[in-house]
Amino acid sequence: MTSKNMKDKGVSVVFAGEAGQGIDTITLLISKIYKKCGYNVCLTKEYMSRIRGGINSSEIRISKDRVNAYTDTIDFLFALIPEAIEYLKKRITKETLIFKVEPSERYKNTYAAGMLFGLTAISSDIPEQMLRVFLEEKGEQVINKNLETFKKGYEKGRELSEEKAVKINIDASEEVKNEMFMNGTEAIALGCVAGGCNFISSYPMSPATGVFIELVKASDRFDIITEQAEDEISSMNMNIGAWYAGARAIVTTSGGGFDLMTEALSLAGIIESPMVIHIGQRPGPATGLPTKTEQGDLELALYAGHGEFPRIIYAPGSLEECYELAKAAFINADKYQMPVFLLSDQYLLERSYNIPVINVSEEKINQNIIKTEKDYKRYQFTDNGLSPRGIPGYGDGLVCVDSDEHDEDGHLTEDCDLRVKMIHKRRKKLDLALQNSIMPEFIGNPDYKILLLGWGSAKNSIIEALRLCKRNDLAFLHFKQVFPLPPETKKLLTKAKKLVAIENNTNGQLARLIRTEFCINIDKNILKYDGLPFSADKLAKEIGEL
Amino acid sequence: MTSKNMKDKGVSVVFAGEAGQGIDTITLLISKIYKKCGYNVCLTKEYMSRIRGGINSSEIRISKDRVNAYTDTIDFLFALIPEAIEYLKKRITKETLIFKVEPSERYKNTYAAGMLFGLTAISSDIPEQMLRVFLEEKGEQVINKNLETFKKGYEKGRELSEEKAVKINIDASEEVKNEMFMNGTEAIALGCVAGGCNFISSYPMSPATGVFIELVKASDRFDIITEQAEDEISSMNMNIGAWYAGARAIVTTSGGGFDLMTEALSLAGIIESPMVIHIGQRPGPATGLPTKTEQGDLELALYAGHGEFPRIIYAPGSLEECYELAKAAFINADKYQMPVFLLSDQYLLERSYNIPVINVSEEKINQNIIKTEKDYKRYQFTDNGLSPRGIPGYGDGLVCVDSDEHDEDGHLTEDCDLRVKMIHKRRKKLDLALQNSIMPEFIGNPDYKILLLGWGSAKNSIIEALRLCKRNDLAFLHFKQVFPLPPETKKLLTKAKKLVAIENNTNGQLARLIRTEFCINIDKNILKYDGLPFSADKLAKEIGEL
Amino acid sequence: MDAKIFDMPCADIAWCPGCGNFLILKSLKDALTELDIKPENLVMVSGVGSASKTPHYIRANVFDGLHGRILPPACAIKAVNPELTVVAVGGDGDMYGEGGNHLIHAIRRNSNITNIVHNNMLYCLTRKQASPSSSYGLITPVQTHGVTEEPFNPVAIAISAGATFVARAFCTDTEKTKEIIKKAILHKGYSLVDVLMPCVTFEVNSYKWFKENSYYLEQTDKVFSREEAFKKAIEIEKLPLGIFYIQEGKATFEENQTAYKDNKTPLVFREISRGKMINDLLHSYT
Amino acid sequence: MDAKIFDMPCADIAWCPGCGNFLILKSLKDALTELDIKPENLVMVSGVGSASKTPHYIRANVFDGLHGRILPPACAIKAVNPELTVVAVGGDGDMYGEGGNHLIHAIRRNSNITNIVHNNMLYCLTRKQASPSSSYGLITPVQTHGVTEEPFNPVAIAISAGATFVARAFCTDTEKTKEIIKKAILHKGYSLVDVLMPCVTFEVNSYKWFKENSYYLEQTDKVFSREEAFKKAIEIEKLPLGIFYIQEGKATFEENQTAYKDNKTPLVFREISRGKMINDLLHSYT
Ligand SMILES: Cc1ncc(C[n+]2csc(CCOP(=O)(O)OP(=O)(O)O)c2C)c(N)n1
Ligand SMILES: Cc1ncc(C[n+]2csc(CCOP(=O)(O)OP(=O)(O)O)c2C)c(N)n1
Ligand code: SF4
Ligand code: SF4
Ligand SMILES: [Mg+2]
Ligand SMILES: [Mg+2]
Repeated sequence: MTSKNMKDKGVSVVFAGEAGQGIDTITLLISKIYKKCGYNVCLTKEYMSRIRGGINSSEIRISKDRVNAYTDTIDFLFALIPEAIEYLKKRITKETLIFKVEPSERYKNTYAAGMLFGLTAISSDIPEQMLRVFLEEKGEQVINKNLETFKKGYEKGRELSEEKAVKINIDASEEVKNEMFMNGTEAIALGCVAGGCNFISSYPMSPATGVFIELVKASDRFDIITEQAEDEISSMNMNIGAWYAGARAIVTTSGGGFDLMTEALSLAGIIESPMVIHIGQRPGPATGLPTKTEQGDLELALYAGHGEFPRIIYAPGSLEECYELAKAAFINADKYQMPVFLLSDQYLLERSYNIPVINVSEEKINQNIIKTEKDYKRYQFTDNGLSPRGIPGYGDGLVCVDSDEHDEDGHLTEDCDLRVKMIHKRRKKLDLALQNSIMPEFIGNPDYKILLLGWGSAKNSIIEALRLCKRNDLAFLHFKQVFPLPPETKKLLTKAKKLVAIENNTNGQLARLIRTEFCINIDKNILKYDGLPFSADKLAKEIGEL
Repeated sequence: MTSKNMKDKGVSVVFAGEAGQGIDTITLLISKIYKKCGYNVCLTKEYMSRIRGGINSSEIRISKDRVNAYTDTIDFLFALIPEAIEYLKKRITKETLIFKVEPSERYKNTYAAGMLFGLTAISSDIPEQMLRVFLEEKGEQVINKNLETFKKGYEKGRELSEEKAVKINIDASEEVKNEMFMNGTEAIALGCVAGGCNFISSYPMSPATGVFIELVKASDRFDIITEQAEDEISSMNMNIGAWYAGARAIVTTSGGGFDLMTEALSLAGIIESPMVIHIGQRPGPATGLPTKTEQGDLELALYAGHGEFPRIIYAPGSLEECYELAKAAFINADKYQMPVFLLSDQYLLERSYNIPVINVSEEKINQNIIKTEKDYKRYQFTDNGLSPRGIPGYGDGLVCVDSDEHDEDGHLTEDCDLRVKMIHKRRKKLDLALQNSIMPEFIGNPDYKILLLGWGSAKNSIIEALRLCKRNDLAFLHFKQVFPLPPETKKLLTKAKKLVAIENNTNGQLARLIRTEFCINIDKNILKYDGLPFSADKLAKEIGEL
Repeated sequence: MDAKIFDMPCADIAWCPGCGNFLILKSLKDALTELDIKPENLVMVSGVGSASKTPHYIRANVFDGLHGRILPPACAIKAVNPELTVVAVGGDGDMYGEGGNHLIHAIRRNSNITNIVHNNMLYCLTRKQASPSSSYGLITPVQTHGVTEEPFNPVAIAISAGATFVARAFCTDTEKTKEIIKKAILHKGYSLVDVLMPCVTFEVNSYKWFKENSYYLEQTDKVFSREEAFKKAIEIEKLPLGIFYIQEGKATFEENQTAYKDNKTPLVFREISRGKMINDLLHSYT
Repeated sequence: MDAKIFDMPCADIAWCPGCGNFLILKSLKDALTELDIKPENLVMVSGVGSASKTPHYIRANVFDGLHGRILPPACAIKAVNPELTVVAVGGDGDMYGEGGNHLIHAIRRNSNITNIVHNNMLYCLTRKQASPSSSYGLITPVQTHGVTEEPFNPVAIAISAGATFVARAFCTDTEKTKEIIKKAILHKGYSLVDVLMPCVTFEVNSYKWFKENSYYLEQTDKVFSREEAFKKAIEIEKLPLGIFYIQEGKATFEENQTAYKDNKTPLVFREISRGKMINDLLHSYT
């Protein structure tokens, strides 16, 4: 790493230390400060499943251009404990500057932050001011102690900058200063609110609890009923009950918690209940690696729940998509009266970066609920399979739903012909949803030879890798709606000489789905399943060699 | 229907009436009597989810040749209630002889049985004797009343035979007299016992409870621990605990109950626990049609449980396969240290017919359990992925298993490299299992143009249909091991001009799996999803028109 | 109000002739009639089992969900629209077996719903297996040597879990059962009415047996304390019938929701128009 | 026996410095040592949570399963090999939230296992949410206005469900806790030891708070009746500590299995050689 290099492309800074040393807090604050100063920032964290001890690391990328993915490269490493260096050895190169934060320092994290700002020659005004605001509630003494530590660090940073001849001169931008800085969790929660979510019953589970917490935060302002249920089974059944009564509910969980909801998913299927399910994937099976990342539950979402019934699966890859697809999940669950999934993972949920402000026009949420007439039939047969949805207590009709196969009234039946009709009715809704699909995003040269395929969280890593590898024969197709797969996609796939699926799992689940749906073979899978996300730089090498 | 017809091919007799009228009891008894008299018999039942009332019907096929599938054709219908005729209207033809059992009769079922034996000109000795044995515990009065009724029915049957010129003269066979007569439930339970099952914890659910009941029956003689758990979650976790401690356990349930077990399935996956799971499929989603039949949960079994881990899925199609595959499930779960599924359904479980006696040679069950040494490591890395399995309290070692990703010792780890190694270890076991696959069965002309594909319970209906349609360009491939799909199969598939999958579900799940695994398209699906099984005669027409 | 208003003349009732379920259905309909509840404002929630078919035989809104999962949707429905009367009915398998965890936690939540359990001490729809409340020694095809596990005592458990209304009724006494159900519906908070009933088909407990082995608690003005109620609850020589415990005034689940702190309009009838507020929220991330 | 026999010197313990879990671990190891239990004959069963990591810090056989699903495998292990000592440990979330149904039904089953609950009245591993046993008013990122649900009272629930051994301990009193655990292990049947512990990191209940708000039951020779025990159990002003209830002599789950009626050899050590018997069985279908 030379200072020259950094000047235009930015730096990657890693803080590593034990849980409890405040790495989370400080890296978030640092990131916000850089953003406020006009730099593009991307913060990716990686940590262990414990409250104290162990080793965690957070990467802050600071750049002139947009940055929104993880890279392996470390330019500056701040090691808050000595073990951190060994722990990160694979990512450390000769170019990496390592700063060991003296064990004598009380506020190690603040000290390191000071060093960084000193090194990167950012005037200490904004950092100090934001630090002060951030610590406001902690009292004058803590603030002063921290500011003091910060200044010491800052001085040290300036010194080092001289000593190591670090000259960083990344351009700042006025525009960035006023952009939003958030993580996937926040973006999804905002999308839920925008989609009219007003009910959440969930059970804590990493990495999905955040969405619950964000919705609880929003609950006072947006009239959201919130309940931490006794278990996942209860939460899913509550949410379905809530939709039945006219609310718009979501459950947020991870694969293991979702397993317990699959029976109720099947219930939503047969009673044609709208439902929104957020699965924050993590490496399984079972408890697996609870705080790490993986895209291992696509097939689970596709086939969970016994019996056959339609569903929609969205997999956002960027903050904008987190917001848009969470919103779409509510709208389409309501519209098609079926469960809609949001598949995310730790990488997507806990990575923060800046994006242009999303503006919402004043709009009323259109609920597809009718006032019922006396002779209302919940499952009235119609041409497109959709029956007008009533709710109890609104109109003169009765709203009956039943987990058994049922007649148009919603009462149980064992009539074989009616059974077949009801299956067709439910299936038609999927045809309808398919006609209104959210298309995959095409990125790259339209005259591609090799088409990279990806879904969900891997998006930004793949896009950056594509940019870095600078090959003209490559393009990338990113699936946001993973199911049903839009049939238009087929053309794009058959046009390629070579199809390469890039997935953060073992089996290549998107590749398998494409075979299942289109009978098109995927030539190569680039898979990663060590609990860490794709890094743009490493991936660039891999696709460079295709 | 003319008597001439019946002479060589046998008759199909249906008893229909309310739950509570003893149709089950009498049709079973009748079937056993005919078998004892040397006739091939197949008994298929269909009923509603209620204890009294409604309409149920049971078909008894009596034949010179082997019969083991359901047909739509009804030669004789005994209607114990008038509504039964309307209910069965689609199966009634001009040829059907309908007998309405007078409402005045107290033991309608016995009366009808008498009629049948009279009609078919079976000497009343054996029936009366077996009726007497059957009613033994009910006391002399009940026996006499029943025998009286039986005789009245018998006379009536003789009369009718004259009146309607019914002349039945099916050949009996000495061989058949000593064959076994049982249903799929019993055959599976026997296979479990033969596979060394000595633990079952389950929760009642149609149509799978029968296997539980049969194992309870066997428990006193075979030292089987039995427990009706509070719910399916508990039962699955108990069974896994039982395997850990050295027992051989099974859970028996249906799709909805299995949903609740999927988290624990994932646990079995990561701790590499053997486990046997019997899913008696039924039409879903949710409660669906609880007493009807469907093959709708193949994809569920394939992908249930979060995260990625190996499994084996068997789907027996005949009584012999019920026995053999249940036994194989225990042997291979133990051998490969992974969950093994048995997929059945109401059609397979509750249909009885005669088969030649299965003989078992005196053999000890080989348990793959080692006595541990002091330095025992449950997950020791080996070439083929299998680590010797120890159990607590047997040897000097400690046996540690963990739902988190773990090291060789079985203690939790968050090491990314170890994670990858453990994934590879688990995957290797599937390669091993694949090498020892149970091959699909090929039936028909080796110079086929059209290849029919089926799995599980549809087998016998398809085989009979193949025979009935008399086309020489057709053959049938029956999958017993549905996953992993033996790669050798590919050749058979590519050889065909046309592939036709025949499945008792909506989506053609085997067809989808073949696309996923082999990227081979299935040209046509013959699907049935009204809750009833494929009937050989109707299916014969359909495949005749291919 | 006419009791017929809740009748479903076309329903093909799946229960056996003479089954206690019919009596409970009658008591429930009578109670609803006397309380002047409108079918359109009534939601009957149930699971799977013979008992759980009850909602199909009452003119009402119906949420017939999964076996054992009765209470979570019931609580949610009430929270989304507190103006609805929510009655959750199920069998002893539903409520005490598969649904045991929800029972305890719904009690803790104290939603204003009424929970009626048709307790035949048996799984009947699956053709006779023991339920958690089966008596010691009951022989079934699965419990061939008789039940050995401690019978589940719903009254005692509900009292320990903090239920605010706990009663036991006996189906044959339709008048008394009706009165108990009325009180349960009127009670603000979660109420449990465990209704003993025989199964005539599988011959588990007869009407006579119950008659001889139960007695009514004297319902004086004084209500029992939790300890006294517990003491009564664990009597098993003769089963006490009536209301064991009432705690008035405890806040319900709905009331505890911020959404209802200053605004009593049912959530479902509030307009969801969020554009402006969301814009503000989004901008707070800059 | 040397207490060190249960030590795991290499284990990287994930608990925070000063956490009550360390004290419970100590009491448990001491109890096991004094009872002269061999690590090879001990199976530690747990779920997921900070408390559930305990088995990794004791030299023993370990079955660390799913969150909340501790008791079903524990019961099974004991049934398959009754010669093992089976200790099931979990957090309050494990045992009273996710696992609530298994708790009640494991109690009814009465397997001869010991169940220790590290009750920090909190979900700690998932970073501070309320658990069923959290106190009214506890504020967390999910319960931003404080807990409103009735705290789960494990002692009262266990007594109502028919537990044969019910105790509450306080982690700081390691000597007393050790004694309680010893009695629990020696008890024939299911035993519950709910151990109160503070969470120093999230600052939920301090050592001091517990000290001031608890007292030890007088353990005279006389044991409490179920009613008396219940009465003690619902005291909340000051939490009683010690053994609330013991019922001796009740048959265990294992004992009730026919497999153990005439043959005490653990199931797992019996040879499974069935050829002849299966042949007979198969022929019974002819
Ligand atoms: C998850 C699940 N497990 C099992 C079943 C099968 N099942 C249906 S009803 C029932 C028991 C019903 O017993 P109870 O609730 O007491 O009602 P009853 O029929 O006795 O009135 C069971 C086990 C099911 N439908 N769903
Ligand atoms: C099915 C499932 N749901 C949720 C989780 C996430 N989870 C892990 S530990 C835990 C709570 C732990 O609380 P407790 O049992 O009290 O243990 P503590 O960490 O407080 O010691 C939860 C909810 C999980 N692992 N599995
Ligand atoms: S089996 Fe028993 S409880 Fe069930 S409906 Fe019939 S009589 Fe009633
Ligand atoms: S968070 Fe609290 S309970 Fe959890 S390990 Fe740390 S101190 Fe112990
Ligand atoms: Mg019942
Ligand atoms: Mg806890």
